[in-house]
Amino acid sequence: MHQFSSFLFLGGFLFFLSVLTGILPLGDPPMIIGQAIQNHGVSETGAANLVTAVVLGYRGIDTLGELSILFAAATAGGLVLATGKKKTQASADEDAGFIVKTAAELLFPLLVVAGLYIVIHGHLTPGGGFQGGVILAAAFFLPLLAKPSTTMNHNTMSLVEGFSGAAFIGIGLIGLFNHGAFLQPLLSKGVVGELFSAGTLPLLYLAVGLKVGAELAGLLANLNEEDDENV
Amino acid sequence: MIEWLLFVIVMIMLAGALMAMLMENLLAATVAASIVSLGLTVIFVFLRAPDVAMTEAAVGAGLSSLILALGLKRLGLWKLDVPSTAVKADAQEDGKS
Amino acid sequence: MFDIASILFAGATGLLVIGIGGMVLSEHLYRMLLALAIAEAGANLMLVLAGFKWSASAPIITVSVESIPAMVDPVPQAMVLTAIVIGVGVQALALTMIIRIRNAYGTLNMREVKLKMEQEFADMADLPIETRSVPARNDQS
Amino acid sequence: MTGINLNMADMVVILLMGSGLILSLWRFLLGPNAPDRIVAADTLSIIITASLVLMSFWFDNPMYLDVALIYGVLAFIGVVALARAIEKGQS
Repeated sequence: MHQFSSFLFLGGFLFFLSVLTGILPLGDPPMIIGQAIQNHGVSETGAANLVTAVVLGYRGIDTLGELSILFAAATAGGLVLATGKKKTQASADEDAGFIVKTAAELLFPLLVVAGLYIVIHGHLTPGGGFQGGVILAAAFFLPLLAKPSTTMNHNTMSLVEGFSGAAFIGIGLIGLFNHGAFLQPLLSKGVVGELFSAGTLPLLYLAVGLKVGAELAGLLANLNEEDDENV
Repeated sequence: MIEWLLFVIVMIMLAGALMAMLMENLLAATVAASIVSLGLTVIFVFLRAPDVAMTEAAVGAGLSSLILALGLKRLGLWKLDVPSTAVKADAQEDGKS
Repeated sequence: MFDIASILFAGATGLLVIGIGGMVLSEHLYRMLLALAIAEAGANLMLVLAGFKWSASAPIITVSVESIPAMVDPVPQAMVLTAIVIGVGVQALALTMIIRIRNAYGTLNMREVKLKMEQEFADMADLPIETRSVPARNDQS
Repeated sequence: MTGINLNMADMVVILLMGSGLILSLWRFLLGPNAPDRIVAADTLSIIITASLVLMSFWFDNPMYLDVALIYGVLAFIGVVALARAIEKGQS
């Protein structure tokens, strides 16, 4: 009975989707708000990347909500998963082979540089705080993957995370007190296409990148720990 | 001509999704789920969305499979279906499974 | 023979249906997590397709500010960027819950977990388990 | 219709790449055990990286090369994590 109702639901869902794809405006010119952003987005925010202009300029407070969702997930993971137990020599996995260890040592500086490049050029080229933050998290987790006996410094991680989150809200509050709106752009827009342009958007993306990187690296390190029981 | 390449990639995505649902071995199912985001990256690049493609490449191909692999290791579900020292012995068994 | 739009729409629809079907029909909690990831991928693809435009360029200014070429819609792309990042947060949170469930109950099958949970609640409330008003499922699977 | 003009060399490249994708998919679908499937997925991701670079060439836009860079690096890390999980399973 359960299976029958499931298949009935799936059939109805498929019908709904096939009707929906018939009326989706594929190939049409953009919607009215997309057209408005294309016409005025560059001159209003100063960012060459219009997706960055939407994410941080027009919908900055949504990005703050997104950051708080990630923070809640990482904090819950840390509360549930962290056992606080140091890995003994017997329970730890053995080190990886020569190839993975050498690749980890060689890739670490390259990954940090690539992540910072993606974060800082978020308003000029594709990329931004979230993507660069993921790369930074992977870079700081890679030594743990190659040598499981090393540990990660959780205090520094939470310090970086707290300071960058406070920086995001601080920039927003300065805009609120000076210009009357939360996350109102502060600095001059500069020349479109240069590195120091688009007002405060690069600073906001730098804060987002550091926060996401620290959170996700802490989450991965917590997942990598051993259980206390039944393993 | 380019639609044939997209057709092959969509087929790879659908096959990966089906295999992720149908395979017994959970490690292989995780790999199959990462194949879906692999095809999705190419389609996002074709749809002129380089930001979304980069997010999908970083999150879907890198971080998601990292999280799922570490979770599998911690759940104790990493068991391989076949011990790799006895691959030749169960070549006959594969027919019935 | 092939239209590119129909290929891509078929792919998005197939991913959504496979993912939601896997979530509804599966009994293993980890496989339900994988199905959630797949359904999310299909939904993201459909959202990006809604803002696509033939022979337009990416929404990034490269040449000059004065002559802006035809671009695809940047609003669905920003929404999908948010959705992907939140999706991995949800995935990590669900994985921690699964790990706790396995530590507490020792199994990952959905029905066994549900039976053990009801047993535990009944023990806590000092009720016999038959008096709880849960309708008995009589399917075989 | 797609805004991309292909010449003969591009078609040859598409043919080779598509056949490589199909062969890797074949091994992925048939592979008797999990390590075979992981190696097939790694091969798929390498071919996909090449196709990202090719699309950057078609669109005549070097911005798309960043996507290929990030994809190549992070797919390596994902495969290494899966391989470590297998290592733990065997010891």
